[in-house]
Amino acid sequence: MRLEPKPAPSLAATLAYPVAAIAATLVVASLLVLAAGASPFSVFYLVAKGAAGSQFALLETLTRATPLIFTGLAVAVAFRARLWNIGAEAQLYIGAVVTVVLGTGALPLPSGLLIPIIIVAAMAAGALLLAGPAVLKTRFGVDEVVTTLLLNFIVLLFVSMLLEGPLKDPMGLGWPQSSKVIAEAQLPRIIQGKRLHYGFVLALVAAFAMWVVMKKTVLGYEMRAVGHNPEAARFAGIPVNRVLMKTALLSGGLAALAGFSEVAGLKGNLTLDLSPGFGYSGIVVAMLAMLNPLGVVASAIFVAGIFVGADAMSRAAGVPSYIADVMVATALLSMVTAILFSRYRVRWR
Amino acid sequence: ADPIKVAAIYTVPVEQQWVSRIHKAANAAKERGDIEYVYSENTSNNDYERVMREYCEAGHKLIVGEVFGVEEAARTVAKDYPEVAFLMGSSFKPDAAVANFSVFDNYIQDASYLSGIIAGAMTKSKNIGMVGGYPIPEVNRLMNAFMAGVKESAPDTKFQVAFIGSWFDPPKAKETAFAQIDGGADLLYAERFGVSDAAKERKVLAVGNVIDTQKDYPETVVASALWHFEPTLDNAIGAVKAGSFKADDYGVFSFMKAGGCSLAPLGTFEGKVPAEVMAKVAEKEKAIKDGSFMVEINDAEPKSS
Amino acid sequence: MEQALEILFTASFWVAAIRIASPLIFATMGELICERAGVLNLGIEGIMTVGAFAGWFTVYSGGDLWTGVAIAALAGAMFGLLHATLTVPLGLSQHVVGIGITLLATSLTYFTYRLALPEVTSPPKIEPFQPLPIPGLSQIPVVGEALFAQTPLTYLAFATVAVVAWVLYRTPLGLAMRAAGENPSAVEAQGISVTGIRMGAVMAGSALMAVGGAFLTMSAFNSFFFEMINGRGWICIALVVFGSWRPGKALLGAILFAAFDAYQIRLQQLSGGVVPYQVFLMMPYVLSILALVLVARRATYPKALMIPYQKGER
Amino acid sequence: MSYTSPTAEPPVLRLSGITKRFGALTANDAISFELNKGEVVALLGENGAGKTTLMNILFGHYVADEGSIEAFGQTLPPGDPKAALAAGIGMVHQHFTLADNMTVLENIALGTESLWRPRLDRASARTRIAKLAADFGLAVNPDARVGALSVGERQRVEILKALYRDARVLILDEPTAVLTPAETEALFRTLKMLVANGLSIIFISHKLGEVMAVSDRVLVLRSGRLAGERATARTTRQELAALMVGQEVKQPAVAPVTRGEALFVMNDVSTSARGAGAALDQVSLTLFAGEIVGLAGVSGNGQAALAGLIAGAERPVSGEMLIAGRAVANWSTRAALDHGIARIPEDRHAVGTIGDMSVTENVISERYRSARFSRHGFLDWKAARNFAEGLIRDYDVKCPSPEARIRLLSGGNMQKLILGRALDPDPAIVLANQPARGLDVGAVAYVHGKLLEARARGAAVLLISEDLDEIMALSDRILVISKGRLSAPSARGERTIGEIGELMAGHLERAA
Ligand SMILES: Nc1ncnc2c1ncn2[C@@H]1O[C@H](COP(=O)(O)OP(=O)(O)OP(=O)(O)O)[C@@H](O)[C@H]1O
Ligand SMILES: Nc1ncnc2c1ncn2[C@@H]1O[C@H](COP(=O)(O)OP(=O)(O)OP(=O)(O)O)[C@@H](O)[C@H]1O
Ligand SMILES: [Mg+2]
Ligand SMILES: [Mg+2]
Repeated sequence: MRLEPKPAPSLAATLAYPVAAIAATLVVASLLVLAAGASPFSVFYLVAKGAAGSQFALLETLTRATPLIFTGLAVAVAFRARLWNIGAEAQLYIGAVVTVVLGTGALPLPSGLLIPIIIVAAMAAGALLLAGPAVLKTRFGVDEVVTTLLLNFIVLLFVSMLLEGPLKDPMGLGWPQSSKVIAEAQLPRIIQGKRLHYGFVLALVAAFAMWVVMKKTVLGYEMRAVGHNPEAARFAGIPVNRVLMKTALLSGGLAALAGFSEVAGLKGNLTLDLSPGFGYSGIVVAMLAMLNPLGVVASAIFVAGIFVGADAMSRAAGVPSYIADVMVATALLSMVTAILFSRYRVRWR
Repeated sequence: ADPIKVAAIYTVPVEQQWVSRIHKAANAAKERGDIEYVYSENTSNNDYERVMREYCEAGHKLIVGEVFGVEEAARTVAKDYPEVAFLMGSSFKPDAAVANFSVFDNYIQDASYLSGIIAGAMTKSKNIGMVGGYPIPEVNRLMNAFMAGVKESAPDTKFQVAFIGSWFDPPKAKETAFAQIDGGADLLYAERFGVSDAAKERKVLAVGNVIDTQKDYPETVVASALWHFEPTLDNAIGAVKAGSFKADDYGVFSFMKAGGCSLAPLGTFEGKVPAEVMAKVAEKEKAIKDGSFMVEINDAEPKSS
Repeated sequence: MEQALEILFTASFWVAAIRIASPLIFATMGELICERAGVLNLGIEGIMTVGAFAGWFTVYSGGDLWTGVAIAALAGAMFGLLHATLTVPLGLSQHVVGIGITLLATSLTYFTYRLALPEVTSPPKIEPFQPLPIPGLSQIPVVGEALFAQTPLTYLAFATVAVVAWVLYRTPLGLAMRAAGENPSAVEAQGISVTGIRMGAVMAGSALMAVGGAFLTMSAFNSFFFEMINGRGWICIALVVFGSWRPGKALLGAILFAAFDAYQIRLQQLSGGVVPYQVFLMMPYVLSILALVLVARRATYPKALMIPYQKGER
Repeated sequence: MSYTSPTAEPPVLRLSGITKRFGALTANDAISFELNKGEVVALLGENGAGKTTLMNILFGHYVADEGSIEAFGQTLPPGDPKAALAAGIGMVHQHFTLADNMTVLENIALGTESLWRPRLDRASARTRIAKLAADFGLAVNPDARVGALSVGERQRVEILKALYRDARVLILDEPTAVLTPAETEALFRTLKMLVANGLSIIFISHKLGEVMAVSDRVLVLRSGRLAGERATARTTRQELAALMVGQEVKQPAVAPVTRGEALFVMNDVSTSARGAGAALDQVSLTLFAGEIVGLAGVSGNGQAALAGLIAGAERPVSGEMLIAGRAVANWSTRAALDHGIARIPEDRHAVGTIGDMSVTENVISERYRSARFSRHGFLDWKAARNFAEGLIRDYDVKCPSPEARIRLLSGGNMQKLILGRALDPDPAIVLANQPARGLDVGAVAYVHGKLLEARARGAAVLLISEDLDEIMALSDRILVISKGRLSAPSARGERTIGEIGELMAGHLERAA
């Protein structure tokens, strides 16, 4: 069996495959619902309703997509230069830590000043966190997949230590959580009383900015060159290590923004369960978008929508809520396969 | 009357000890026909608010859960749905401004204290190991009460305290317990799954917590401090039925006085605990129940000694 | 201070280290096989979860222990097949598929568990593997107790390392697997199907990962809990790198990591609560990174790792 | 000896109507031919004519869209290298298919035993390899790591791989492109022995001299079609060249140029040892304007170090380098470019281009930061595209579009682009490392013409090549490198090929 690129995929084919992927996901979900003894017939309707059937549902989907856009961008940027950053989770938490350190009253500044300061500081912290593995990679040849993966554990334990130590909320009655950030450090909600906050707008801006960086700038060009062939890039005079370093800083910074946005926009404080694996999902989001920054927005919303919709469906249909993650995983795997088939044809000989 | 529609939202699977007690009480109420019961487990705090709203929208009248970490968001939801009653595990106090939002917690320090008295009498090495998940108030409180109880019968007991940084890693809890046994402990305080197994394998004793595991470890578990969520839940259900639900602290329904906690039957250890110790336990229990003795509520992280 | 050192000379410490290492050894060997053939398998965490559940549930439903191990391996191999189908002939991103498999395997396991056991409040237990001291050998002080008084699954773990090493370095199959990870076109040019070799390696590797998971529910413990794999799979990925993709070194790495873990648990008891417990929990991870820095320069990774192979690609 | 005349037996191979398309491109167009026992057939054709494609189909790597192949009377199943191997077809690929981190023995034994045998029989493999090596003059150490071998040795391993499997037909895809003259000689001796043993050989080369020397018959491919077939004894180089390109190829004339000032000077420069090749040992070298300096030598004697040094990829550990009279500081690839050094690297796939990026992106890779292509950190894609289109036009590059991935271009066209990229800014110094390797006669003439143009313009050119004909034809001065040291220079025509060969073999002092 082998794959052959299709000369010019038709629009119909380009659309048909993703639709088939979603259909496949629904079939799997229906089977599971059936296995759970519930009626599978309304699965599609319930998922769609839960993900986008009301203003509430739609806003929830976008709210959940917000951190995924940031971590997805972080991964997309890093993977472009073949810097395998599996540590967006850790960078997210560090961004959140900085947000509560600066945002809980240490800097009594107006919003217009405080929020930019926190953003810069959070990004710097996330950047530094990934700079470590980047230096180990460029100077000592240590595999960054492993170091970034291990840092996830270390940082989570570190955050736990902070939350039971210096960052512990004195008003939290002993629960390991930080104090709430002051009003000036909070991102306002886009619609009063709803959860969607301006972090989402920030994420869109970041996505657009990254698109510009990747497509239009010298740095984006260098990153792609280094990613595709570091040896040739070095020979052409591209400062490979410096580019990897810049990539690491950018990627770490973007992932940290996810932590900032979750704390300042949604939660208000930091707890140990701030992220249900947004860092890891970022990899999925980025790859689904084929590392295209604008595609990241779409794929983050897609992934979030499937989760939110499926989660709501599980309650409406009365089946175990674990089905939501099953559907996200199935949707992901069938979607990447569908994208492949929309661009390649399988030849059996 | 029609059964009340109750929905529970748990941040962990229903096997987790703490949540399992709530789940059990809810199922009991369902069996009685008092309520219709649905639940979502393993809901991350990130999704908690959304799930609350979904249940409210779906017409549930009483929402039970745990809002540690999402206190403020939960109260916002409550404000948006004044006709729904909320009974939530929380470290905070009720707030009159959110009249439909009541709080509870596992205040079973009374029973833990009594189990400590027995433990102090049963340890020969005067060395007790304690393995916890995370040092959160709900855990610390019981550990501290237990330690106070131990000191009552064996003041010079040494404690080894360890946290494993996870709710669900019995193998790790078990390894930690083994290490404490290696370190001289001959009695373990079983806050996590896995600890009693280590005790059983090494033939030392264990004291249970929240749930009763005597049946599973007949040779090992001497005593257990049990949490009964029924008084808490049934009172809330009653209030909802009567239309009198208001911002209350249901924590007291976990006290021994209210029947919210108890010392488990000694089971196979009946008669193996010295009579004078049991007499002391009975005496303290009486004092607790009549209010003449209060077990201290101490939420600080316990330390090894 | 001397107490801290004394720990290292107690038999129980080494017993614990070997016991903690056992599941890691299985899963590390599994990951090593996959990577040696050129496929990074990030599905490991999920596949271990599947194995932990499948093995335990088999025994819970009345099967015997070894049947449980076999079923776990089979379940792992099935997820390996899915992983391999997507990453090898289709050449999809190994990162995405791996993480997708982890998510799928984990959530599907939880879903199945909940359907199978809807009304439990305390996970049911099985009668797990019991220690099986080897007469004579287990009497040797410290070493004997650590190595020869474990459960049969631990012995199987060590045997697995020997078998993997033998297969990789002494058999034609192992030669083909290593070559598939180094330069797949060399394999193709010698008339062997790269797709076949890689898919086989991923399936076999996934089976081993699943047995590693089953160790936790059938030997280290006796019931299944959600999230009980608790990052052990990710550790194994680090151990493969640490072991420079060699079975012997990876075994050493697993034991070393487990020893760090067993040691930190014991140190924690000595600290008197002065040092935050998280510092101890961090120890194995921090030391792993340091160890990597020391070995990285000399490691030769499989050249074709993570690079999909397409026949007739230019 | 069972040597029989080539036509006495039925053909060992018969290809009938082989057609292969890649998208719109027809790489092979209804090709049919036969190969007889004990015969050497040469396959000639321009870069991209479809030679490798045809051989890949024969070996089962690719599947033909039409046509069929018979080996020894049996039809070969398409797309099955295993069947091709079983039928006795062995192939030495243009890009070697060896696993660098494994030993020679492992590479040879791979796939020769059933995968399910519990033990690889190394001992008997070693004996067999030793015997084959002795029989056919293919000496290699079976326990050496392939990554540590020279190119010539690797090729011997590839041939051994085929012989180990009792190949009756051996396909060699440009086997001499990377060999030194001595290694080429040795290869030809081996081929003679093989033929004498009844093997049939298909031999692909761009070097007409070799084709004339070793083949019995020549097949010429042009644009995927079989353009002609000649018995070697009854044809000429000129006729073959004309068949290949469709017209006669004129070698560029070397016009006299007066030598100018010293542009690049190295005094007693040494480098640190790295990788397989020798390091430089107190090398002094001066490159003058308007002059081509040819550097001859057996590969691995320090050419890589010297090229790396001038290209900026390596730094001197002692000695000094002067460019336009000034000592250089902070030497790097970037610095080399900034000092006006144009580089044509030895390996165009691994180092010269970034395969998965477009032609446009590749041609600006050395100058993307200049004001011409970027402003304030933003790239000017329009300017880049114009530049690429200009190069494609001026250098007569065949490619679908400037946006095509450069990987898809043939070697010759890739080389033209690299040449264009390097020479466009009118560099003062040109480093040309194996610039014509693997190129067809037309492309070779083109590249040589461009180097001579640069010289005429007043550039200093250093030509590193293992092809002595090339060196002798172009160089104003010739140097020989051996074990990291340079010989004294000789002027054009001063030394014979034989003398230079002596020097290359390491007898610097005697000949100097
Ligand atoms: N896998 C492929 N996909 C697309 N095009 C291909 C592929 N393989 C070869 N081609 C194209 O087919 C044509 C013939 O290529 P081939 O490699 O057979 O040429 P060649 O005669 O061997 O050239 P050279 O002398 O440079 O080795 C070229 O235009 C090449 O770009
Ligand atoms: N050929 C070489 N010989 C010796 N050292 C080298 C060589 N190539 C690179 N280095 C060292 O490795 C480092 C990284 O090189 P590279 O040019 O890729 O990085 P960079 O980001 O451009 O760094 P710099 O700003 O120092 O040039 C350089 O600083 C240099 O010290
Ligand atoms: Mg540089
Ligand atoms: Mg070719």
